[in-house]
Amino acid sequence: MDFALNEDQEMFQTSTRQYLKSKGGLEIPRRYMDGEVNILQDMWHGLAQQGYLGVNVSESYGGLGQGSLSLVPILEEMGRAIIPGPYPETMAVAVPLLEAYGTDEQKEKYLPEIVDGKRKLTLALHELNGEIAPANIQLTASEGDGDYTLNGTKILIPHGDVADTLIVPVRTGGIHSEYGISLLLVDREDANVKIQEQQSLEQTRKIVRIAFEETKVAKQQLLGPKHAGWGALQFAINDLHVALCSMMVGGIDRVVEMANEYGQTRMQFGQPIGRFQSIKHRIVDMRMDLESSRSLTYYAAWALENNADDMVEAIALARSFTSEAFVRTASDNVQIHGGMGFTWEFDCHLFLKRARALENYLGSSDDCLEIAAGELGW
Amino acid sequence: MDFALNEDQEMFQTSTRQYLKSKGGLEIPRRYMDGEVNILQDMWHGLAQQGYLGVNVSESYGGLGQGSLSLVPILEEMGRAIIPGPYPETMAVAVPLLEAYGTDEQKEKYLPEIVDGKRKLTLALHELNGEIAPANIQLTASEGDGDYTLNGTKILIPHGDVADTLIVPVRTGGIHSEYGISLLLVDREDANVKIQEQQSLEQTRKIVRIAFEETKVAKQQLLGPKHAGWGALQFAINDLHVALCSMMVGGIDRVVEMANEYGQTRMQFGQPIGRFQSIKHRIVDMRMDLESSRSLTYYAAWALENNADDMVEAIALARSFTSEAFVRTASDNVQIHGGMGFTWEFDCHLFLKRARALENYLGSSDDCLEIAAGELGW
Amino acid sequence: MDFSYSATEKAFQEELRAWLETNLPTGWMDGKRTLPKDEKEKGIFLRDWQRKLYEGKWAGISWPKEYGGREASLIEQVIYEQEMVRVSAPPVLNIIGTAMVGPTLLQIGTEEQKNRYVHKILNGEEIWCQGYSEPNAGSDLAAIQTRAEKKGDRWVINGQKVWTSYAHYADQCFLLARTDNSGKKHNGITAFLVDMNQEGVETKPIRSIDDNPIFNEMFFTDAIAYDEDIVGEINEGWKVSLILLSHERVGVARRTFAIQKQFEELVDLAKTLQKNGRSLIKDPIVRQNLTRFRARSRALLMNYYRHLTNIIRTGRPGPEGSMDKMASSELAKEMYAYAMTLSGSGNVLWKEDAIVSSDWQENYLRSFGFTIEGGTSEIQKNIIAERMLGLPKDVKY
Amino acid sequence: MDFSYSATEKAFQEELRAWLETNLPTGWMDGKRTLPKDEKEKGIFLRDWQRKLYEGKWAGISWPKEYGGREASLIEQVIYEQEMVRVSAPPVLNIIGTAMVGPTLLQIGTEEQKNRYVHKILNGEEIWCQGYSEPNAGSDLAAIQTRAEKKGDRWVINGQKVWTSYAHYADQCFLLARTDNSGKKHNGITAFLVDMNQEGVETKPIRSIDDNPIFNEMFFTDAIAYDEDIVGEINEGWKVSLILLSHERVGVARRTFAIQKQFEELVDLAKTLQKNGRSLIKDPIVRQNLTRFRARSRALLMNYYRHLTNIIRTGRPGPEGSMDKMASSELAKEMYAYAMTLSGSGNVLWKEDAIVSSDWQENYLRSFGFTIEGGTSEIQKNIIAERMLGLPKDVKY
Repeated sequence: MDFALNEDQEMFQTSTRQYLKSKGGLEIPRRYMDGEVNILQDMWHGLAQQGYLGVNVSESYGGLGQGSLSLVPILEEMGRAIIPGPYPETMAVAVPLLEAYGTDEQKEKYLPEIVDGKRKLTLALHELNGEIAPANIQLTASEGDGDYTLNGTKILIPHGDVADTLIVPVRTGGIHSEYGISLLLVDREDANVKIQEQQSLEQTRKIVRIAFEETKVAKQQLLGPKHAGWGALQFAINDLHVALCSMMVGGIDRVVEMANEYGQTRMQFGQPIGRFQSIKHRIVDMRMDLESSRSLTYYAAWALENNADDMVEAIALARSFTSEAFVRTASDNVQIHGGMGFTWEFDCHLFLKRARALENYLGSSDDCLEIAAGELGW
Repeated sequence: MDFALNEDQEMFQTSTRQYLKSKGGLEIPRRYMDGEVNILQDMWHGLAQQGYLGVNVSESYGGLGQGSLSLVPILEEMGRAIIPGPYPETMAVAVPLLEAYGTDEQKEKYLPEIVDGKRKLTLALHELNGEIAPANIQLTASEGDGDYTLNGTKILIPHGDVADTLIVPVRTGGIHSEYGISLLLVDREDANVKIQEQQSLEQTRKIVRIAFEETKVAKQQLLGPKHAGWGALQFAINDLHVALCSMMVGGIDRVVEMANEYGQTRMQFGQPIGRFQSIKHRIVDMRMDLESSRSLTYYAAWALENNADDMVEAIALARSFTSEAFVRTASDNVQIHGGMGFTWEFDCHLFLKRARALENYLGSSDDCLEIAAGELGW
Repeated sequence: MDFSYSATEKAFQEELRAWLETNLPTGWMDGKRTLPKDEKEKGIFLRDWQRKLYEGKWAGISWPKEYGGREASLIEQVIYEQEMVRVSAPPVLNIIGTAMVGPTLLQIGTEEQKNRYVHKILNGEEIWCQGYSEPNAGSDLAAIQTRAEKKGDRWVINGQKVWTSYAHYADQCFLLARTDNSGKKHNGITAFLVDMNQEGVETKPIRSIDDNPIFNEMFFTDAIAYDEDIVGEINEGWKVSLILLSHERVGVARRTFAIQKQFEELVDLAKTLQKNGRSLIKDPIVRQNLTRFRARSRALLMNYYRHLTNIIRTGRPGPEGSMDKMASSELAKEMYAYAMTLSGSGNVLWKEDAIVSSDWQENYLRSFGFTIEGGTSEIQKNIIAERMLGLPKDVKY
Repeated sequence: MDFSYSATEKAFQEELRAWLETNLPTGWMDGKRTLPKDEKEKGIFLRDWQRKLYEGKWAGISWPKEYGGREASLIEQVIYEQEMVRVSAPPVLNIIGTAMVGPTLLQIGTEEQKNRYVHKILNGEEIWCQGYSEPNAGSDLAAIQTRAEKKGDRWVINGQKVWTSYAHYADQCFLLARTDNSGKKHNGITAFLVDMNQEGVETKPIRSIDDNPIFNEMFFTDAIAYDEDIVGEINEGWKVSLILLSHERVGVARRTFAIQKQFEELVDLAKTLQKNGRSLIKDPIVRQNLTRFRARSRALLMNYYRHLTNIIRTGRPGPEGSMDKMASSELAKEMYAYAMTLSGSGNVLWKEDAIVSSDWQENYLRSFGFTIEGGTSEIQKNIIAERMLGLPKDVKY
């Protein structure tokens, strides 16, 4: 019985924190928001040098061959610093999908490039109203001799502007059913698509709309089973849920730290405001939220890595609790900071906006709770 | 625009409080719980002398001819003192039903006796699992020459031990449908029934089970339209909801007062505990609950008295909010009183138990919210 | 109890409605309600609206007739707020002047001050702001450090203010400054009327989390005022500020009616948004959350009516204002937050990309200010606890 | 991370399970789990159980082998609590003795104290209680006023204690009394071992809101103790009480496992109860409420495992115990409250008339004690804030 990160994982935590700090910490998202988009590319190279882009890639492709638990500390640190970029999508969607379903050619092409920081991937899932359901995959891929021709539009694609490859669920058959959905690897360098930024109040996480108009994609870019990509997608979504939880836990961690620091230093009525129980006890509640979010997330990551019987339930519960806890603590942090919390200058709002941007990504808290209820056989 | 009790109603409030205080206030339920059942009868006579049993009875039958608003202050005071007895059922079920649907004979027989305190009535609604639905009315009343023969069992009848007359929804037709339900006035003095107390953790509000076995009830005891008693019952339930809200508001009022007094006087760490914001702000939250419960209840009573378009919605919202607020404030009051709140000796538990006893009576908060949603056309 | 309006009140309501029909900016009634983005253009737009209000005698309805008001009753003031919320009227640019400074000067100002300022407040010729909070005096307002020192016939003012609405439009400032440091911090404060159009006054917009420059910092560097600019007595500014605040009571009405409207909009949002082809309003959990909001927003309205009745009966506003303020700001915040949650995966899209209307996102961010400005919810709870419930102050000084 | 037990731990678990199968009171495993109603009979029943535990070496598993223990590891202690919750084992009558007083005496007691008391604790020959709280010293425990005065070779004890569990069964009391009034209130307290079977000690049951006499008042009127009954140093009793408390760490395990079981029972209740012919577990709102409880109860368990890992790694219990205590007591209370709400119109029926089981009603009322006894939730929050987060103490003395 041991429920903690192991030494290697703890080392990841320390070194990621140091690396991100060396890059400016919260200055990274600040500069990114202010238009300095290069900082993302720069940071990405650094991540590759540190080995963070190969953590869960097989050793035969140059990675460390670790499981989802090893991503936890790295993602927490990224969450603490509101790091932009498709790290979760690359590591927790693309890598698991390629490892599980990729052809040898695909693995050889993509995995080393991921490890080396040469290729970022993201997921282009949403269409129409943004709901996640088989019927909402309407982007068609008509099969030709050597390629598919894609027509349709994907929206809400995180960091689709900088991603080198998109993982795109398309419809190769059926109309509304789960059957007929396939996953394609669409390389930006080969594909003719129109990218348009969608304006988001979370400016450290760009989201884009991509229009496919008679876009050709070679047949060997099919990832996983034809027509049965929906199942593979769910597989990846479990990984991504856990990755998002870890990022959110990192965000909560920092938010609690900020509130606590402010509570100890901000003076009003001749007292540090953390002496007043309305502030003091609220910070405790926030700390409790952190504790529970982290525990549920650790367990979900463990369950994922070990393919535990209760994996789906554990992930759903962690996701629901953590999404809500991040919104709650980030909101309380604004209130505790008073007027200062309402300013652009203070960092409180960065966390609040990130919390909202992740809140419903890949499903709402209500959705997750219902998934858990189903898993419990209710 | 004037949203307050009028002078007469304020007078009711003052005089009821004085009267109940003269009878011992919270000693009334205490003594009743300890087996001194007579105190209820004694108090009832007093209520009659004060005119409180005729408030909403027509003047032609000896009452004051007031509407539901005039009951509000009296019921609030009863709620403040956790008064036992079927006052809400008598005044807010029996009187409105008799006034609206009673035959002249019925009115002449019952109303003056109600006013004089000679007859207490209650509602014997529940059967089976305690749900309120037409299908759950299974007590049969077979029509004979001059009477009905009743077979079946009613449960959860408040103060059925002391009620002189029961208003009993029975099945005169149909099987599960709304059609076929009729209301009967069953006088205890004429009817052969078996009464058995049901043990309740709320010992100031006795509830009983009554078994009807070939019980004969004369035909003229039919109250309202034959087979269409379900609609008449809903009519009465609106009245009873408002009456219960008022009693609960009274309970909340006293609970907030208790918490406030304790917060100002109980010393720990050399301070009155009400100086600590965890206590202080919680008492404010309780006070807010009181304010909103009272406002919603006043409005519901006004809507009832004036048959306003939004009456059903107003009543449902008031009931839901107030039921929850009473449980919440009564629970917080225990916590604020600490160890003392956990003792039988302190009065905190009386309110907590009353809050739970009323919480789901005639429908849960969830039920009420769904009724409101329906009324809003959603 | 009586929820109806008298014939006079109804006539008042109809007159206002008719006036609004004719005088609201073009297209406003049909829903074209965007203010100019550019702060300067916005200022011109709002000054125009202020002047129209003035010309229609709708700028300061509670004011004495001799000063351009209508001497409206409390109920009429409430009706006014209700109607303004109903049509989502543009904000009143000189609200600080018309709602607070003007009435305060009429109550305790000198004859000179009345002659000099009052008329120009109502016609919008001079826009006002309020110089209260400072970086180290937020919740603890009495801790202000901005100093006014008498030098010859001049008061020389130095210090910094924050969270000042309208400062970038303002010609005049109702300023609290410290004139004596020797006693308790609630003493030694004086209220000044300060000309904003002088060299010693600088304003700087504060960039807020919704990226709107609605608040400002103000820097006073040897700014000048004179004896005749003092309101009330020297060192009695704390009392003056309470008098000023007592004129803010109808602001609660505006917020209360706004909440009712916000709720209806939230319901519309839930009707518009779909999940699995079904309107969200049909989802049992959404229905329940919305009916809970409904109960709370109705409770706010009914609480307000009860408090209003009490004010009318007793003639005095009580600490109930703090209850209404706290409850309405918390509820508004929660409802905007719920709109974000309901909006699913596109909840953060805004501006032209908003899935329904960017108002939701903007109001959501803006709502974080509601429970902070004008006294945080924590401060309101202390006020309720101490003034209404008699609970002890939480720290002894 | 590793959620499995080692071979030794598994063997321990199996040994315990086998022993419980054989030794639990007749019918207990099949669900006949009622304790005698009569307090005296209950005492006899529980003493029998205590003796059985002792004979099986299951009464104080963490104790040294020479004193009848097993020197069980922390994980084994956790397994023990888990198994005891699993079978809903009868309460350990001498829990104060075996879990706290015994280990404390072994740690800091004199040789004479060890010889005199320790063996009789484990075999249940002498039942212990703990004399801490007083009417005016609840949350503020250091404010105790019960006095012990030295007269000749005797300490004469006068005062009143409240909220003492097991006092009516107890032979010995671990008592905190004031021996010096001159300094700060945390000083001047001394810990005594007091014989309950003497004239100067009276106990009186407290009638609690669930009408169970589980707590007592204790009155000391010239009760006697001697120098050799002092634990630790004179006037150092506050420190001793903290040492005693540090032995309570596995109590958290019991509560944490109990919550998991309580949750399962709540689910069963929701499956059993029906509305409109449908099980409540199928109601979307009920499902959501239950999954939220599920997340919180799982979080509690996982928090506990993390804290436990931390204790094993560092060898020291931290203030995390306060987090676990607060969160589990609050959650337990909320879940019992929800059971009441779910139970509909018959929610208050109890004893033989309970619609499902009277346990729900009794536990609901009992649960109001959870967030009060052993330090209220408010006190726990202060401990977490001050010891874990470094936030300031809220009142300066």
